[in-house]
Amino acid sequence: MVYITLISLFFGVAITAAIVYFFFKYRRTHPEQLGVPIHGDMRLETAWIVVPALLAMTMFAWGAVVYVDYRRAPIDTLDIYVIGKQWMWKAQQPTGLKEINELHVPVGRDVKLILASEDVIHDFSVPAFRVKMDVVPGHYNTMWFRPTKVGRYHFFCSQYCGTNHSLMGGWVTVMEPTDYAAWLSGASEGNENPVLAGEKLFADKACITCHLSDGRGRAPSLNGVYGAKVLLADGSTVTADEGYIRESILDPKAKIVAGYQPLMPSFQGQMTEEQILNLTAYIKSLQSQPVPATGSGIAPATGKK
Amino acid sequence: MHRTGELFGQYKTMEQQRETASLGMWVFLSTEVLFFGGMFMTYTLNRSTYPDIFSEASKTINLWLGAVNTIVLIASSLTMAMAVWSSQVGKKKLLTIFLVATLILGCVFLGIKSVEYHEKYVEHHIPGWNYQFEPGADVSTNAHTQLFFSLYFAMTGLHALHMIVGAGLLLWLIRQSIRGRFTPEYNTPVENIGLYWHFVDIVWIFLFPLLYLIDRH
Amino acid sequence: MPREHYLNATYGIRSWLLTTDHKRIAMLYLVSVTFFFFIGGAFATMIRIHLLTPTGLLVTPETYNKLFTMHGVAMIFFFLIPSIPAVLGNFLLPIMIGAKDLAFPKINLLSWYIYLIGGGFVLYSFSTGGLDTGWTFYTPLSSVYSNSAVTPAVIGVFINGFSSILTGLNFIVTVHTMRAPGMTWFRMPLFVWAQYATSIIFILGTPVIAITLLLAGMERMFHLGFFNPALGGDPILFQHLFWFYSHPAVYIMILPAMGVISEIIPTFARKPIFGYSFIAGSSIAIAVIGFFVWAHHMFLTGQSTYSALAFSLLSYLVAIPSAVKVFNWTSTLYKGSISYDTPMLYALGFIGLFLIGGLTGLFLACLGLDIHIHDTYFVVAHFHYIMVGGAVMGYVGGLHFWWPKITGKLYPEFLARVAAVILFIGFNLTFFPQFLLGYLGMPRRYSSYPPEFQVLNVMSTAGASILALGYLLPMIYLTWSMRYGKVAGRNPWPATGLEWQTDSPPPTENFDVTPEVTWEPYDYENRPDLGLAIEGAPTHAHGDD
Amino acid sequence: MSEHQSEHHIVSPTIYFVIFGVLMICTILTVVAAEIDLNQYFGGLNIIVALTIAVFKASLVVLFFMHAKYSPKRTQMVIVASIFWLGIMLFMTMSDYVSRLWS
Repeated sequence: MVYITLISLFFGVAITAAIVYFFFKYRRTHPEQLGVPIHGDMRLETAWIVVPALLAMTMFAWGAVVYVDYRRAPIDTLDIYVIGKQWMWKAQQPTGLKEINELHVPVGRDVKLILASEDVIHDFSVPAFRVKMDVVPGHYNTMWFRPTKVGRYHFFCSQYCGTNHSLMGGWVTVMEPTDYAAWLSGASEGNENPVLAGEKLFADKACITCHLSDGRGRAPSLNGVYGAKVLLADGSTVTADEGYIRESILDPKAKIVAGYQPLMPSFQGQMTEEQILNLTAYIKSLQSQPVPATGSGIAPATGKK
Repeated sequence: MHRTGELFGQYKTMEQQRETASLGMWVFLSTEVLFFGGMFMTYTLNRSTYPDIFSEASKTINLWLGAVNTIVLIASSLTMAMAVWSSQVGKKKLLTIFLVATLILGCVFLGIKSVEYHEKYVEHHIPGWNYQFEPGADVSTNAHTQLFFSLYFAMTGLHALHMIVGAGLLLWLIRQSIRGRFTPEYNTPVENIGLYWHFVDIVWIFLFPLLYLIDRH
Repeated sequence: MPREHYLNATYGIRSWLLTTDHKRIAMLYLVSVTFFFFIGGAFATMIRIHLLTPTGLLVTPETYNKLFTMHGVAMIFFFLIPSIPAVLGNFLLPIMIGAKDLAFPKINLLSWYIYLIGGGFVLYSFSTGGLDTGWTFYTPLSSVYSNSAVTPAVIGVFINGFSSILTGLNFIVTVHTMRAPGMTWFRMPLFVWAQYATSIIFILGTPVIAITLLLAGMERMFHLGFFNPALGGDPILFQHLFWFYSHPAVYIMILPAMGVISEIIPTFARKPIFGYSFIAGSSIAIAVIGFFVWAHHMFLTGQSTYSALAFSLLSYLVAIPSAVKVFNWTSTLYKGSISYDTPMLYALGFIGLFLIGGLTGLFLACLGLDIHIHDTYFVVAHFHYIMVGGAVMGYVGGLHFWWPKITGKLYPEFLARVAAVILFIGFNLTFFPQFLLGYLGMPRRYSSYPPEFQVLNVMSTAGASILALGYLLPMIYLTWSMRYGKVAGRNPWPATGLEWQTDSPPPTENFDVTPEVTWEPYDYENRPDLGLAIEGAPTHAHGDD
Repeated sequence: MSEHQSEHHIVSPTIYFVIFGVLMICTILTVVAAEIDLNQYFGGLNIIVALTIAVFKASLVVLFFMHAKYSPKRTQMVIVASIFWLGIMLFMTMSDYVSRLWS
């Protein structure tokens, strides 16, 4: 940042100074006067193609490092779901605690936000943390940050989303970890636990009739599937992350698990983003359950990476 | 428009006038490439997202009508090329005959196309209008096959629109040709409308495999 | 008996509305783009007044959204894109290469009518409910959720696209086939090179936005799903297609302005331009590389990291040819014979503002920084520096430069210089604070904002009032000068281009006899016909080397 | 440059009919190829074959029916440019979607 500013300032000031200097130094002194005919200089042209190009590459490299780091979240993060809809933000803490236009996070911990939209494109932006990410309907985007200072900071919707775009914001509250824990337990009462809600949905939507946990159902057992590699009918594998689970609920035919028929109906239009999150939370909670020997979609651990 | 193929004021020679018109037509066609290109881009992405659904949906359109239409359109390109040749060598009667043949083939193409559209109408395959892929199809199958048919209608519809414009131009050419306007020295309109007609043919050459022939087996 | 020229050759409304003379069509465009400039300007004024207070002073959020959307649509599609090409380009391009007219005069007139029809649809949209999607028409907001008059606006912009395409087609063909004897490619004025590069973008970019908006419009009208995720489509695809045109469209706006500057600087420094072939080549380079950078508008949409890296790298590459131009213009000043005429003031103002606009572009192209400043006022300030500081300064400067040729009259020089300085100061006061606002995190397109941003917003609005005055002045004195201005003569500056060899205003056929070009561009040294000091005389005040 | 290309090439009808014949054969070929499951040999072979045939057919039309083979250089440049720009759009956009699956 400082680097780019300095280089820009240098060129900005140098060229402006040159223009101003030439402007007065070489002003026309009598009306018939001509300028000195200089047509060009190959060495100069080469220099001012090559030097800016090299400088630009260093800027690019710096920005690239920051960006790649930003796009790749660390492993052990505190995952919070954020849903944007016209014109409010809903956040859901790992315990299921829900907030509207507020977001509480502990200081010094890597926080990953998993962003979903119910309608149009939004953008979750926290200027004080120097982070933002578009919230695109139809798939999840993620962003992460590590708050370093306790306090309250603005967040905004930064992608124009309709009438009350400018009101779609709120506050991030960064708390000491102990305060955060206390806040979570204090405020949690009366809130639905997403795992329990997901478990209920799993039964209500009749998922349970096919996805038997022992692997003998018409659909693969979901025990331990989250985060694992799943073997698909076309021979490829895919990591079962939030995005995969979401897609499998809304468009089950997109990726068929090897050995199974495309029987599952689509739940497109029948579940809100929030319900999908609850189901996902439930499926995540099955991560620690025993995986049946057969009837699981998980790819066998071969020699491949 | 040109009456007798006179030289317009802004040009110095007939040769310059002819070359200018030809270059103008080619530049226009390059615009058309990118115009259709946007649709091909949309098609490419959606097909790569839903390969199986696209294949399934593609199987419901009538391959034989499409194949016959391909042959009809290529034949019309041949007659158009022959028309250009007739004008170049000064065979005025032949020119008219080939132009009429091209027009007839173009109309046959549009006729077959409308039969196809009618089939789609009967099958409830017109997007946004009582759409139903097949009885009992679930939400996502309906949505994604509808994407295919949206593209099918957008692409073939835009192509058909170009055909209709081309047919109009041909009508004008035929009128001028009957009046004996075109000579080996002056046949720019025949050549340029010929270029346009061939371009429309090329678009179809791509549409046919992309829409009708997705993993037919 | 006054001499016959293109303005007085025939009279009556029909002789204008059915004209095929490129100069008259340029005048028709001048009137119509000025009309849209003032519509867009009125919206801008309301926006700035509204933002005086944190809660918004003037209108509801809904109306505010319509204001900035309509400001964008009017300014970009109906003023900036046609301004220099369709007014100055139309007027000058044939004269500069020694032709009697463009290659296809009737198509030229047709493109003006298409522009009017497109403009009509857009005005209809503005007046029946307005448009609140942002000029970017992002789906699914535009195709599903917006309740405003999106459909006519989309149709209007779609239609207007063909006006651009036909203008570009005409220019490309004209440059290829209509040059006068002796007018080789490397004797062409740099303005013509810039128009040629712009036309490449018109031809190969505009059809893509046309089809994209057509698809989005159909999506809205028939509830299709191309870009609607609820129906399986992909909203990011819309952005790809949209920016495939709309990023190069930025070069449509700035390239012609660069061409204008490349004409003005050698004229008022009275020496050949430094690095002619590099300036010409960089125009083409910008037009081509400009097509490889579009997804830098989409770094935070969830696009793949690899793809973001590629687009960032390419975005830095496109900065190089722009830098080359700036270096060459600056070097042209060295040991020149510089006068302080109005067009020169605009040209130098252009370089200064374009420099800031361009350098801040480096910030935005930087992936890591873009995370913070994307979609903030930093972006707003950046592109106004390019489009207003760059393109509009170039356009107004060019109007002054060629005004004597277009009308045959001189404008009041002192007033014009004052106006140029006012514009420069007003512009900086308006938009420089916005860089700071953006860096502090104020998102764009906000009708209300946290109170801590108020001071900078008030400063910006104050600057805008000066800027508005700066635009009214030229409007008034230029109109005044058409009737009362001093007679200009063929070559008042004097400049070297072919357009200065013919009468002011030029005759309908541009030249009485087709000129034959035997000299190199901007070659003051070998042009005794200009009546300036020549060999032997005390030529150069700064000595020879 | 424009002044030098006054020679106007006339293609003989024989060539037109030969090209037409080849186009017909290609059309039949592409239909037949679509009916065979080529994907079992190589993923996506069906579409590769279909598009290769389409590109071949289109090239024949451009080169012979549209006389591009006998046209001035700048006409050929216009053709190449339009294909190149189409390529930019398809390639750069798809590279985003394809590389999303890497990481």
